[in-house]
Amino acid sequence: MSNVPLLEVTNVNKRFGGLKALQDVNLSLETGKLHAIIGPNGAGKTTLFNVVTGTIPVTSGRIKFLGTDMTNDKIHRISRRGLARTLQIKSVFANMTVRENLWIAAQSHHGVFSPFKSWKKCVRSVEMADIICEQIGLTSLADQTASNLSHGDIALLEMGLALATEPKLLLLDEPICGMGPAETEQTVIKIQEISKSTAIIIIEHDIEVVFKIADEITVMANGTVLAKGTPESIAANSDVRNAYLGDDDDD
Amino acid sequence: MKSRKKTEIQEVIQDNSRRSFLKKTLTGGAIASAASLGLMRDVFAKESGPIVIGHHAELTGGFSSWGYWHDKCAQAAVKVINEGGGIAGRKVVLETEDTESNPAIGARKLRSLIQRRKASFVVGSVHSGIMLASIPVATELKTPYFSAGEATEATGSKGTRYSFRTGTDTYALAAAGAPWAVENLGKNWTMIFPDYAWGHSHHAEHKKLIESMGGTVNDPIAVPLGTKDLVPYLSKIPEQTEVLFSVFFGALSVAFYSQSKSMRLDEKMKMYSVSGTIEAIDPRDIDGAAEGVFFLENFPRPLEYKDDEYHKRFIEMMNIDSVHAEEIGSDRIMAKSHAWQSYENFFALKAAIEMSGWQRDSDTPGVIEALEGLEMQNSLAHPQGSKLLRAEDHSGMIDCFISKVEDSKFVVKKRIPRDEMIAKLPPRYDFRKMSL
Amino acid sequence: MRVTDTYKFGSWLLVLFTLTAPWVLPLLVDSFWVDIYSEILIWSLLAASVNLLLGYVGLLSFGQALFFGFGMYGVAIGVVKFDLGFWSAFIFGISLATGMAAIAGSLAVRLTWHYFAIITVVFSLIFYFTALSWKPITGGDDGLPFTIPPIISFGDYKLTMTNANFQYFFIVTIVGACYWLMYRVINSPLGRAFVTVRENDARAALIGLNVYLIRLTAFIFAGFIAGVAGALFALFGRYASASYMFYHVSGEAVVWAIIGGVGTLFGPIVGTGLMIVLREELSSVWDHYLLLVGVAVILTVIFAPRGIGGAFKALAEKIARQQFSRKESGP
Amino acid sequence: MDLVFALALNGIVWGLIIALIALGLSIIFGLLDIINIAHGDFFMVGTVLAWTVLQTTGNYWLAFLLVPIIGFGLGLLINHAVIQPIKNAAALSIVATFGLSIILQESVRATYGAAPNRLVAPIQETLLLFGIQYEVYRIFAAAIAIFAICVFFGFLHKTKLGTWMRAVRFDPEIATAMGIPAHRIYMVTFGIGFAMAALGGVVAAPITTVDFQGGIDILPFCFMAVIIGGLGNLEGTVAAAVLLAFVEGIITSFTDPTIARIGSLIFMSAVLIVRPHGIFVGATR
Amino acid sequence: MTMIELRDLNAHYGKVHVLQGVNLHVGHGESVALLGRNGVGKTTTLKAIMGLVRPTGGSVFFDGREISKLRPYQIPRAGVGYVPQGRGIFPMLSVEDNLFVGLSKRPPQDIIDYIFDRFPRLRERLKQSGGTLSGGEQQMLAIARCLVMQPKLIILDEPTEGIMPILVKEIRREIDAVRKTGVSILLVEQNIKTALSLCSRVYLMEKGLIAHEASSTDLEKDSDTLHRFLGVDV
Repeated sequence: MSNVPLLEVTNVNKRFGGLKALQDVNLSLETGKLHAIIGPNGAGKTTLFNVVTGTIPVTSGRIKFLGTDMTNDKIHRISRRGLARTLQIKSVFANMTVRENLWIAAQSHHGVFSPFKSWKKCVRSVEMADIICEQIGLTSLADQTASNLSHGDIALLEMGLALATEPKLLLLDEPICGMGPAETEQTVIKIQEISKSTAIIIIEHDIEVVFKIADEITVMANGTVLAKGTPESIAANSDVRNAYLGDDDDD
Repeated sequence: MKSRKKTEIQEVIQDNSRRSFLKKTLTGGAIASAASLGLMRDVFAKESGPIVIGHHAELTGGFSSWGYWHDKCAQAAVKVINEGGGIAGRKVVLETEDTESNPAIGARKLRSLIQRRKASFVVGSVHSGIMLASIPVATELKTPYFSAGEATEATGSKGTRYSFRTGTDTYALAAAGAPWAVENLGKNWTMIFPDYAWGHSHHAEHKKLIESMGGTVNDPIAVPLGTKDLVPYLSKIPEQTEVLFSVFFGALSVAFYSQSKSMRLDEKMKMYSVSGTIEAIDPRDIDGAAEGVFFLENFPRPLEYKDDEYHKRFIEMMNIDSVHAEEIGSDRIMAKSHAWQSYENFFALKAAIEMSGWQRDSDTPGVIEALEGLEMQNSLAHPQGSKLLRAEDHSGMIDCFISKVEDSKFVVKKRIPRDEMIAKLPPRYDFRKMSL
Repeated sequence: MRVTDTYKFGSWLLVLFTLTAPWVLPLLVDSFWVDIYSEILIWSLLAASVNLLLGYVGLLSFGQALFFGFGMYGVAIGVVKFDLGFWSAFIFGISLATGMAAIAGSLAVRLTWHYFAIITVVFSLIFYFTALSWKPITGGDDGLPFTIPPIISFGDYKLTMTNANFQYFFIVTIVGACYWLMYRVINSPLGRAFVTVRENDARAALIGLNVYLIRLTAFIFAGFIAGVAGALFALFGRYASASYMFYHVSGEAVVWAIIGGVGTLFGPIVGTGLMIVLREELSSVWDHYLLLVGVAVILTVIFAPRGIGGAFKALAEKIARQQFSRKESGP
Repeated sequence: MDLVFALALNGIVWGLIIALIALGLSIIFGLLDIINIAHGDFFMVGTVLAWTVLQTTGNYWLAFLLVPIIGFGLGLLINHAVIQPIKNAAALSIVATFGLSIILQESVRATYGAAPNRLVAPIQETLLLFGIQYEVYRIFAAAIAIFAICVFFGFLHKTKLGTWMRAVRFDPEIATAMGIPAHRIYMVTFGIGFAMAALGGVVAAPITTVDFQGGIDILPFCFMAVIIGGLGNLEGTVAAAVLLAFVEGIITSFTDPTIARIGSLIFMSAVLIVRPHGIFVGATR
Repeated sequence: MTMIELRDLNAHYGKVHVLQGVNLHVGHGESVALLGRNGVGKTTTLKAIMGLVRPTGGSVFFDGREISKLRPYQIPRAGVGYVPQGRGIFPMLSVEDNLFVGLSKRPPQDIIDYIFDRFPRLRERLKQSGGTLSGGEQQMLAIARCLVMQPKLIILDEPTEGIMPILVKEIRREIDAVRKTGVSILLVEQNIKTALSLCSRVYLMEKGLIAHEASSTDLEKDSDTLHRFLGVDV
């Protein structure tokens, strides 16, 4: 098992009309590590997440998850293989309560086509929802409608939705975007906790956080992988400094 | 299949007669078991109060220009009857429901007339589709229903013992007009008509007759009801056509005449039609588009071709002029060939009710038996003329007229007396075989 | 009174009224209103089918009349052309509608938003025109009247819908069964999945829900409910007609559903009831009552897009919350 | 063979009139994101207004001028009363315009009456074309439709207001930030949409009937043109309308017109499923 | 007197309170940068100034006038120029139409001449449609489109985002040139270098509030603060 890479992206290209969003991206990520992807806006980070989760089809290339080819699989199939993600623009099921949100996420992998059973009797998912609620710290708000939550709580619920599907790999797209320092700190702790049991790939702008928590960092720019390595090696890479931290030596 | 249906009907009817027997013998008990004060009130009301007759009319929708006259006729009839002491001494109350010229709504409104407005008899719709949708309802609710639509099925394959028609159907119209038209207008016919029962019925009946007389009938042209533009249909009329037989109504009819005129079809062929096509339309209004067209009518438009006291009084009642049948003070033209039925049918009912000694709804079978074979004499009650409501197929035997539009006036070219009609069209059904 | 109590009380009142209507209504108004109430119940199913799609999976169908029409024609054609008995014709009509929903749905639910609304109209128009021109089978513009076969017959004894009370309770039973079915489905995992898809289809797919299949299931279920309504209405009116397949009928159903309140189980009954009673009462008083209907529709959309049911629900919840918070802050 | 030509020609004439009406539908959708179920009734109101102008003034030509102006005014009014309030709930636009459709039909029925009328064309001459006598007015009607369509496209591309309409259609927020009064553009657009349908009514009134239900049959055809041409693609709408009517005309020459209509509808659903942005996508965008 | 002043500006997206009382000002001829992480409300602040997001509280004064009471389209006409994020070029309009889209009539010739002198490439492509321009050219067009309206203040939302590094310099130069003509500038940037080099003063935003204010020179040295609010090392 250990010699099979968790996620293997081979020569993936994605074009939007004339725009090359991803160019020959190759990535091989091992299990048991917290990976981070960084890069400037428009580098193709979110596009990479999108093709990996099947939200958009690749133009060419292959994507393997735990050794199985899942290039251009249907989104829900990929999810059921154990790949969950959060979205940069937080989106939860606004008119459902927190508990219902988590319940459906848990139930979605156990089948929803049982039209005559009361949903409250699907004990396994009900319990799962409670566990996740506790884990993300929203138990006190469990019966609130999601649309009544604060920005930070929605971000937490978003992560809860992904967790409730019991993923093998969790893709987090800017999970602390828009949070204050206190919230950020809590969330980062949570992410670290989760990473003990679940593999995580995180896209984050906050370099400090990334360097603090990541075991391995991939830097992307202009649709290509610029560098990959330990935080230390990345910090020392001058290409990375140029591409990401701004053209240092203008004027 | 046919036989099974018949036995079903018989069984339903037996079931009913058992019930009426019960009612007669155990009146008190039966009423008590109805357990409803409302029901009891109804039963008594019918025995002494006014007689409710429903009118199922096209007040709105595509047939509203006809419905206006049917309504006016019905009101005039009830007025005349009530001024003359009512029916069997009981006042007549007229209840009207608008069918909106829509079969689906019409069937619903008939239920409303009978069940809500408590009509014991219904004088019905001139719309063939509504009529056909209504007959099963009227039969189920055991209420005599007079229709005025021309589709032959109402007194034919889809007729029942409860449906009557004093006017002509397509069968009668074909028998009345086709022989003369084949002889005088030409032998090669093309028929164009709207795609619903009325049109198809005309086509079927005429085709049979014309072919039996050695004529040729080309492929028919059925125009969908919502059609806006007739050019695609008119351009399909074969060149060799000698007689163009059309059946339309209302706006489509005007469209047909103006369009065919502008396409100069009238120069190539003779145009022949039935009264329905020109009902409620004034030839003066359509810029001569109807000039030279032959029409088969039930009732001549000008007074002069049936110049008697009753016709004159009827015209006065309707407040129309004696040449164009135009309402005085408005520009409405009376739908004269059909609307008279909504007047005369009340008198037919009056005669039958009085003959049978009808008291309440359970006596209705007597009225039906009285209506079967009812003879009506030319009178104020029957200004269209003497007629017979034939016992077998419940259809009216009346005089017909062939007119030609000359100078925007209707000129009668030929009168077909009802005796001739009776001889030419033997009954094809006998509803008396259905028990009541 | 708590929210659930209000609901329970309202539901019981509705059930009680429904069961006693044939005796209560003639005392209050007249016996024809029993028929009107039957009609309301039948039409409410069509509105409920719109509600299932709009209120629970978030798809605005403007073509539910198609399945209503199929249910209707199934019964009429079954009786007239195939000489079927009551039950076989009824089941034939419903199966036809459900089958059609499966075919139409497999194509239609690929689309969402405006496109979905348009394609449902287009599908219903295709069959509307087909029904109009396919005269030998459908009766074209005249429709297809038929004589109702008996429901049960033991030799001489026949039970038919010509018996007014029997007809009423037959309709109540079938409509009631449909609502029970909808209740069960809505409260099942499948029903939760419907709502999830309505709330956010992209997210629903990401947590592993097969959005297409869920939408298709909802569509077929809604088609089935509309088909039952159509089959019942054919039996009730002893008549089938293409005019019931026109998009105006679908539009009316959408209006009833919206005025009643989408996303609530009984909203459609309230909306349908209100609009039909309005029609019955106003149409005889004022010829142009439809003007009021039009205005009511627009006002509802502008001011109460969640309809009467939604407004009631919001109000009940608000009251409940206030009481709750008062309790919280109490000594 | 002559019949095919005659009906194809007749199809093109209708196609151009439909194109004019459908263009109104298309700009309303493109700019306001509103599926206007009442658009057929806008057309119907046009026919009724044309009839009214003829009755009161005795001059039909006046209708070509007056009716679009009245239509524009009605459009502004409706936009203010119905469309603006639901702008944030576009999903319900179908329902609101359905209500509007009921109101328009019923108002016309209440004032003008339920009985259909037939107008006599202001040009009575006919031409012998492909073996049938063809009305000159129809040729004239097609010419008017072409003229109006050209004027509209000229307006859209050559005037400031037209540029603003295109800008707002692309992105109302940025347009506003550039100083374009988007809400007025919406208003004007809706007015123009109504005016075009009403002008279509004036043009078509003499070759069809004037009836309060006259818009019901026109609407599906307009939608077909808009969908097949691509929602919001104006040039596509015109092309699709003419093409469809032309093909329907040809099909009608050898089979039932209802079958031609069903054929078009099936084609339209195929377009919706396979190419939801219309068959001319790429022409403008 | 200030060119623009935001007093306790509040805004909501639905129930989410995005701006929770923003206070900032830009003086006459001053250029100010608004920095912060993704999602803290920078773009919303700009949109609230432009009236594209309806403030739920507080007010915006521009040149002594309360523009938060104006209709949104009147704000640019009052002299606030806006270069939106992603440039906001109308792709199907010609470059010329794009350039003059905000004006009801053509501006005086000297302005046109000035614009074309500054952006000669636009003159060459006047009849081309806006969508055919490269990202950098579109940015030039967006700035030029703003300048033809002769604004007193220009608001730029991430003008160098997603632009090739070579062109970034050019854009920076153009903004600097605009600044030197005396027009006030309010700049939102991700690229701290750009922001610090163009602006004299910087606001740091966090969670819908202005959390810190400093001069560019001070901030450049204050790596702690930069770290805290932006999470960047410079």
